[in-house]
Amino acid sequence: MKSGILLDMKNICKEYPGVQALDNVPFQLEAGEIHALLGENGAGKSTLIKVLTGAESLTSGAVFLNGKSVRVKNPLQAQHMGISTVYQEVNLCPNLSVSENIHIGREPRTRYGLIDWKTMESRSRELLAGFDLDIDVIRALDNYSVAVQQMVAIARSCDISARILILDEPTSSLTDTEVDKLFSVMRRLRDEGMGIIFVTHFLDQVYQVCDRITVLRNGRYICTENTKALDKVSLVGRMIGKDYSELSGSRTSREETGDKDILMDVRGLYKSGTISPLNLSLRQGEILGFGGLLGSGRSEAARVIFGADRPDGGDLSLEGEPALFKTPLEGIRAGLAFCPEERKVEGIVGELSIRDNIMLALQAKKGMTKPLDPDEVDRLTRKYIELLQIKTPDEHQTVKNLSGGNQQKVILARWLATDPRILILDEPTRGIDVGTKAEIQKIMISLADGGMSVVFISSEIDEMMRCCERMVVLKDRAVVCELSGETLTESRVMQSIAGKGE
Amino acid sequence: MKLKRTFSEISLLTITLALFVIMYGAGVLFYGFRISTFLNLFNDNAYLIVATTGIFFVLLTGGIDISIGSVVAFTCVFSAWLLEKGFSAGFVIPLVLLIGLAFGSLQGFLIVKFDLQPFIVTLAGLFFMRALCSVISKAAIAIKNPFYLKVALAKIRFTLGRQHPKIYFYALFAVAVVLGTAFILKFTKFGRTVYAVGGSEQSASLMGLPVKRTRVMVYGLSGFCASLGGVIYSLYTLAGYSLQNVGMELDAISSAVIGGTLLTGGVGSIFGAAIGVLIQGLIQTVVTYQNLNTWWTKVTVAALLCLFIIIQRAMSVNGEKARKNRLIKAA
Amino acid sequence: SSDTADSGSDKLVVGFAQIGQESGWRDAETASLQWYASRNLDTIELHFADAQQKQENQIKAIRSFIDMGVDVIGLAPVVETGWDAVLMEVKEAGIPVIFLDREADVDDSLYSTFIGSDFILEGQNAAVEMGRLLNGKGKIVELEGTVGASVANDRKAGFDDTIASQFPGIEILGSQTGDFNRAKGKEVMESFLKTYGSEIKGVYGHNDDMVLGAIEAIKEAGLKPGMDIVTVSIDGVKGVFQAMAAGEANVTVECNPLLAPQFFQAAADLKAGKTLPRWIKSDEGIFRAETAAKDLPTRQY
Amino acid sequence: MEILQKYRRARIFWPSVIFLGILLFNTIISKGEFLSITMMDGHFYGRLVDIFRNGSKLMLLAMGMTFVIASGGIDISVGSVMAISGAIACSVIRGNLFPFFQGSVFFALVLAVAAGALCGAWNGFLVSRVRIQPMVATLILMVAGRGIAQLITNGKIITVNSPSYYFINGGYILGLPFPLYLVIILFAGLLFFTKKTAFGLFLASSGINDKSSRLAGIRVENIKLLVYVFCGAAAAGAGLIESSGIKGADCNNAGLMIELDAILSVAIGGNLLTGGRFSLGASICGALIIQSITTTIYAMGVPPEVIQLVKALLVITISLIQSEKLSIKLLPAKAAAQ
Ligand SMILES: Nc1ncnc2c1ncn2[C@@H]1O[C@H](COP(=O)(O)OP(=O)(O)OP(=O)(O)O)[C@@H](O)[C@H]1O
Ligand SMILES: Nc1ncnc2c1ncn2[C@@H]1O[C@H](COP(=O)(O)OP(=O)(O)OP(=O)(O)O)[C@@H](O)[C@H]1O
Ligand SMILES: [Mg+2]
Ligand SMILES: [Mg+2]
Repeated sequence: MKSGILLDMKNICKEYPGVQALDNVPFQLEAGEIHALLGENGAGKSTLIKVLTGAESLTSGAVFLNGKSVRVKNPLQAQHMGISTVYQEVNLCPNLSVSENIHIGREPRTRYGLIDWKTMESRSRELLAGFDLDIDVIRALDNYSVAVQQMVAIARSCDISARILILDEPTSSLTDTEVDKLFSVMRRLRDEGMGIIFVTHFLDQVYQVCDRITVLRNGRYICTENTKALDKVSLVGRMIGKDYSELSGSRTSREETGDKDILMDVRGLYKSGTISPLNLSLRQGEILGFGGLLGSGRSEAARVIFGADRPDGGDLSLEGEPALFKTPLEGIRAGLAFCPEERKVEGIVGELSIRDNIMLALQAKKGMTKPLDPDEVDRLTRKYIELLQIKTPDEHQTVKNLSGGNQQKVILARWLATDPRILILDEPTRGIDVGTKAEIQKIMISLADGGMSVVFISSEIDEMMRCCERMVVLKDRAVVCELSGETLTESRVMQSIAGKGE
Repeated sequence: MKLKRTFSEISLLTITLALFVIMYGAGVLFYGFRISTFLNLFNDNAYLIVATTGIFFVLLTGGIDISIGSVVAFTCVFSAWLLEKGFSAGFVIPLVLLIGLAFGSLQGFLIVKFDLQPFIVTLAGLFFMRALCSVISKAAIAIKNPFYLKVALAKIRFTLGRQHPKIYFYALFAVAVVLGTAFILKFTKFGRTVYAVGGSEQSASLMGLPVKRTRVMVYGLSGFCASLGGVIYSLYTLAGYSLQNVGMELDAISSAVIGGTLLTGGVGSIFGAAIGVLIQGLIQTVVTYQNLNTWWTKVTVAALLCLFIIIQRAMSVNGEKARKNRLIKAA
Repeated sequence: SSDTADSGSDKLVVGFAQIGQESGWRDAETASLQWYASRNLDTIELHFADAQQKQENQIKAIRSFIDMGVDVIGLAPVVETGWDAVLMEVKEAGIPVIFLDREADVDDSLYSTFIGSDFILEGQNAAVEMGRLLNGKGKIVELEGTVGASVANDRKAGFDDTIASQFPGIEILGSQTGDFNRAKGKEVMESFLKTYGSEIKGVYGHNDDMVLGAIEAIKEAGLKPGMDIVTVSIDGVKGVFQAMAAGEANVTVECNPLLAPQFFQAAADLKAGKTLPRWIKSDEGIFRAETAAKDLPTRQY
Repeated sequence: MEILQKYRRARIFWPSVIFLGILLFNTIISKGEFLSITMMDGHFYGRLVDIFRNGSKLMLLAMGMTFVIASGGIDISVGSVMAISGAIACSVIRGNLFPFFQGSVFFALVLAVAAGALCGAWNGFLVSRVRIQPMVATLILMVAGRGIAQLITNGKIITVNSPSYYFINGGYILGLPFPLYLVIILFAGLLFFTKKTAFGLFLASSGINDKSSRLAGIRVENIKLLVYVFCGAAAAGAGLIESSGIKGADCNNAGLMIELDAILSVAIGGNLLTGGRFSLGASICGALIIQSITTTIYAMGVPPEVIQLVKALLVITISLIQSEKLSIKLLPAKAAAQ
């Protein structure tokens, strides 16, 4: 590990109207290190990165690259200076093919200076093979799931021969195996002398790969430490600004569920091409997990139950009454709530305020002609901003200006506000910081204790194990088994996913 | 394997082409269309093909340019006026092309630099150019320049039995413009950036693509192609008239859309757009052959347009479903 | 079932490329042609194309007519210029061409005859009428047709020149486009009235429709059209006769759209190989308020 | 003071300032004559009255168009719908259509507005159910509409003779032109409707992100259908005003190219053409700006051929004035203070 300061940022300030996103923040990156940038949602991590890559202009401060003072005006320039970035939200072009997304801006050329599609495609295939991703690279990107898109974005920036690689929450929708793959690539690049900035909310990952840690809080610099010198508890303490020992809420305190009433019963529900006939039941006040690999059909199952996708056939009953939802509204009116996984596309309404975003589903549930009482909405909004610790100057801020994690919280708030009987959460904790994540888990458990039934989908097995009392495992768009009580262990889940469970 | 590009590009194009062929076939069966009917589609629509090519770039980026009809008119009027004043064609043609390019770029600059809405800026452009036309001359000016006359009448003539179909040089030129555009879009960095900007402007900029410059350039190209279309139009009619080509932008936009371009940007094929022009020409021809009461003309044109768009839409939705099913089965 | 013209038959097959549906006047002309053809189905086959005000559409239609092999092509050109290439193709195909109501600026060899009126003359007649109504003295305003349209240019030139040379006592206060339609004519007249008030003694409109709009504006301003402000317009549509009968308009210079009989006669002659005069003038007149009540029942459009 | 601050930040601020600016400009160059309003036959008479009366069509259209644009769409068929509504109303009054209702202005109006709503429903159906791109979907009716209107009137300009029909455009109540009341009533109604229901929120939400909105339980299709229906009905209303003004139906020219002005009104009002949040008042101001420009041009006696030149320059100037980027550059202090 050869060290030498690659990047030195001094007194970085960034001000948005009404928000001091960064306040005198310093940051140093050495060659050949993986440097974790940590902090709560809205701490200013993404902003620091955007300022560095020229995606946003800084209000004041100085940036030194290799000891030379630079002023980065736009991402293109940043690329020329050897900075390659994966931004927090997938920022690729959905209409272009996978291989183009990897190469655009630096396409291989033929002798005559024209784009060499053949080489581009074969190089893409090779590159993705390095990440164990075998997909058709000439298909448009929007054919693939978020996870695949995220891998493509990572592959793109790792392929750019740069001095500095920035990864802003690249692992939020990846499974463990994919994360491992990514880490081995990161280690290789580090050993080649690259400096890597890594943003994540998974602290275990930080301890797996990172050499140093810088913590931000509320737009301020807190500390920079060697990973070895900082244990998890004190790290979290630095991040949230107070002592924090209770990291894991767990379901152990919850009693067995066998004798609860069945609230929802799904029999043979299917949608051709999306999900094979589905049989499952949901009990009153339980947390039911959907387990499975990427693309196993968990989201699809949830969508069909909720009515987001119209089922082709099958039966669904609520408290014994037949009820099949053809539109989301029917689902909502029957007391369902569904928090979708792609927040940018299906969750937030970017240009509306936080307040409007939160009240949207509740208003729809009540009906268009019966507007909610503004005071009531104010009360609800404040309640959820506080409960979920949404970081914002006020509730009139437009949602697209929030940090990624905070956007996720707003959507969660939207659904909690409808006071549902059944809450379906598809990756609700994606991109949410540790503190709040535990908080959300607690909320979930307490809601279940209060009689709400929750369907929970997450890529993090731990999280599922911690919260769920039953789990339905899906594989190839069909339920393969159901685990509960004694049988619900991580190894059993893995076995059924692998297909050896029965 | 090699042939399957993204669905929207290839399949929509195939659908469009198939519909064109079916419609033309029906024309041959029911109305006795000849070879010349086919070639005339090119002869009569050359200028529109070229102008559509220009606006196509803008549409790909998700913008819109409604000034092109006026730019075409201005080009014709201004060149006719200059030629009447005795300037040579060698001076006039480059000049008007340059003006088109500069005007388009100026519009693009205003849109990008001040973050103005393309519709408003190009609407102002539409008014502006149309006004310049009538300031230059309210009456139509004929072009008598020998070079123009020669080029305008230059054509290739075939003899097939008793038929003598012909294709004018400028029609061939329009075809060349389409091929050139296809080439630019497919094989140059600029072309790919245009698609990327249409797919997601924000992503394109974060990926380090020159988004602003590209956006200005597409408007410049649109202006340029419009004036090129204007030159062709002035060859086509050998005149300039301040009221010509009113509403042409709608023809161009709808051609592009019929050819499968998404107005939200990022998706579309130039061949589709060009076929879209031919389809609209074909609709007109059919209407002429069908010999309708004049009040039915518009209704029929619209009905055919509607039918076409709905068929295309239905086919692409089905295609999309089938494709998803295939993908899932394969997985 | 083939609609294609069969040039071997003894029917007179005519292709007509109409400008479009820009005004009531033109609609009357279209109706006249179609009505005439439908009354003579056994001798006439009319292929009618509506160009929607676009020259390129007319050119396309003419090319289709050539493909169909019609006997005679009729054309009411949108613009004067730009017909050489396509008419050359028509000539090569051996089809005679008749210009209807508007002429095109092409070589004499490219068409056989022109049937229609003289717009400059119409303007001149209107000026004479205006001079007569105002006794050669007074201030007037002018409602122009669509900017750049050749009809408007001619009607303006004929009128303005005659006023300048023959009626030095008449002053044109303002001249503004009313786009040949009523709503615009009304709006522009309102504005004139605000600016010049009762100074205005007369209004000249390049067509009747604009003046009909102007009459509304005059009434709303509390003045009496036809008395306080005299009107002269061109075309002779039914509406203006009603207004004249009611004493609200004064004169209309006819521009006859019912050209079908003359047109088909000429077409038949051309098919038979006859030579026609280069200009067949349409039958027209000048109509004044005094006789309007009597003329009204005879107006068809 | 606080109200002033709030107003300053509202979308309607710039459009209304510009509108007043144009009025002021006119007043100065006409030495006050522009603002003069006299009493004539018991009603007000003057250019200002003209602006409001002649602008009423555009204001109606602008309201409909605002909704459509907020939903992420566009409607270029409004001019044709105006032609259809005028044609229907006049034909009904004349007894050419539904002879049973001959002479009944009431039924004529009802039928005309219903026809406009039907046209809108067709557009809305294509956009929301068949999912055709709005510009193309409405292009169909734009092309067909005038043909349909002509089929109704048999291609003639139909004149009607009915004082109660004339009242729609030419009538006065309390000295003010009747169409102005139509605009005010509709505007107040819509304001009430958007304030008293969650329609505005649902509309903006659907226009910004229809997938999210659908998942949140908004019936996006219905909202879209509704706005097109409303836009069609508003266009029909505008068509009636125009037709009443000329005492007849002129299918060829009614509302010709007016769709551009309607869209421009919405845009000059500062609403985004890409959809989302909207302000009806701002669009109405936009319509008034356009109408007052027209009136100014006539008043100044600008030669016809340069009218469009003036219009073009004004449009660009106005949008530059409203451009945030420019104001940030020129007035950094103010932008920061915001
Ligand atoms: N365009 C903007 N306008 C206004 N405020 C903004 C804008 N972008 C970010 N902010 C604010 O800046 C702060 C820092 O946001 P940032 O995205 O950097 O957080 P983060 O640390 O990346 O959080 P997360 O973990 O949730 O991604 C937040 O309070 C956010 O609301
Ligand atoms: N490898 C792949 N190739 C092509 N399409 C894929 C692939 N993986 C997933 N998809 C598509 O992406 C869509 C969404 O898949 P997604 O991964 O979200 O499914 P999931 O079971 O909900 O998984 P997760 O639990 O991670 O959300 C599906 O329609 C699927 O067809
Ligand atoms: Mg972030
Ligand atoms: Mg999923």
